[in-house]
Amino acid sequence: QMKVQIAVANAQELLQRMTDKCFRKCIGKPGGSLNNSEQKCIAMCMDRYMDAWNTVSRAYNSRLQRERANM
Amino acid sequence: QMKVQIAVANAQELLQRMTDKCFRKCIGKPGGSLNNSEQKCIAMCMDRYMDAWNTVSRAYNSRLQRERANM
Amino acid sequence: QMKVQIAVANAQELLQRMTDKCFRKCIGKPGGSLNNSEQKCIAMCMDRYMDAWNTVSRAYNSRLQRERANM
Amino acid sequence: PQLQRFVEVEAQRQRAQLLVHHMTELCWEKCVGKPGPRLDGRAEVCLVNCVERFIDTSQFILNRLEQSRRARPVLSESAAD
Amino acid sequence: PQLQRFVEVEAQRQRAQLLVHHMTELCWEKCVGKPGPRLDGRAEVCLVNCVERFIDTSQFILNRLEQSRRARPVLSESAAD
Amino acid sequence: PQLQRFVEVEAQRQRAQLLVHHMTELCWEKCVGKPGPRLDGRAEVCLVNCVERFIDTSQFILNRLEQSRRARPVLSESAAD
Repeated sequence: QMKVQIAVANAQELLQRMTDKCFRKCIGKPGGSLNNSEQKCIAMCMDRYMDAWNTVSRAYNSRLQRERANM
Repeated sequence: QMKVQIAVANAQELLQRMTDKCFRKCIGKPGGSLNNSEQKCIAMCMDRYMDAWNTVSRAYNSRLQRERANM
Repeated sequence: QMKVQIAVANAQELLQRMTDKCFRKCIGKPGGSLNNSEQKCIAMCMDRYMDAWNTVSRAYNSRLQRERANM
Repeated sequence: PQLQRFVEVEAQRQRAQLLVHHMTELCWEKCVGKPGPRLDGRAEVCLVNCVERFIDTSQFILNRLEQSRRARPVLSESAAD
Repeated sequence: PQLQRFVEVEAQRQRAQLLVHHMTELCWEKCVGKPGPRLDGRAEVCLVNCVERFIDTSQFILNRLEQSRRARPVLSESAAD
Repeated sequence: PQLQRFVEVEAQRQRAQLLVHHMTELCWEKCVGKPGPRLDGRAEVCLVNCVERFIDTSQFILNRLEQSRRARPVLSESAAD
């Protein structure tokens, strides 16, 4: 149950940071609605942010494993 | 009592963020004292920051209510 | 024991913030290794950051003492 | 159960307040330049739009994530083993 | 009561340390440009002034808030219902 | 003791995840400009190098601190009284 809580906390953390980054990147001056080009930008931004998160996770884990192998 | 603690935490959070924002905005190179124009700037900055906080709170609450009405 | 925990937390906080600041300052585009000039930059940056932390600590403590004396 | 309900409601309230603080900072940066003697109408409109668009963005991301998760699980594993 | 006092003192100490970390970051950005072989005198003076002005700002805001609160309550209600 | 071990492992895992989130933000800012239809190869390499160099930096700082601490204690006292 604690594991589930941590997984949820991790997903929420990712969501919050991603929302913040993509809002800053895609919404210049906030208008009366989320227009089409803003939506496209957010969609791309979140896909790239998750790519980046995956790449970083993999790089971090492979580094951890290399260091453990060297110990 | 828990409610009071949360209200205090909320006021402290507002204070901290406001102090940080207004210090960054109003004090360029920190001198030997808080001069007159810096004090005026901080006074205006804090009033505007609280205005902004109130506007954001109202906008958030009205959005919440609209969404609840739509459910 | 609680005091030790807090001292450790304090050192970790300093380390984390210092690592972040010096990485941002010294590594422009991350390359295939930490080159010599980057290492020199990090070494100077961490010394200066700790100087700054010490100066800020002293200034804060002397202010505290002045205020207590005035009460 | 009544105490638990109370704790949950208060936790939710606290998350909402942190969100309000976060949006205030973010929208203050986007909408308020040099603080003047009063918040002008343009900044006021910008702040309200900023809150609305931030929540829109948040919901847009959640919905899109939900759709792609239905197709294939994305946030399946934790970052560090 | 002695334990409680100890916990309070330690909590206060921890808040003070976080404030020192926060001011170090803020004043580092304001006062230290390219880190050199030593902290020059100008940066040192700037750091001390930065701490003093930050605390002044914080007290100025608190005092002004206290005055206006005496006239009319400002931080009366919580942000989210 | 088994529960304690479990709690420690989970706390460690959580710290690792926060570090991954932190590095994602930092390296995203350094390596990804305008988000395009896919992460190009250059950004991918930059992200991997960014993680490696960040950990290098962190270890470099820790080692150097350890050396100077052997000579003279640096982080001896707490910041506030």
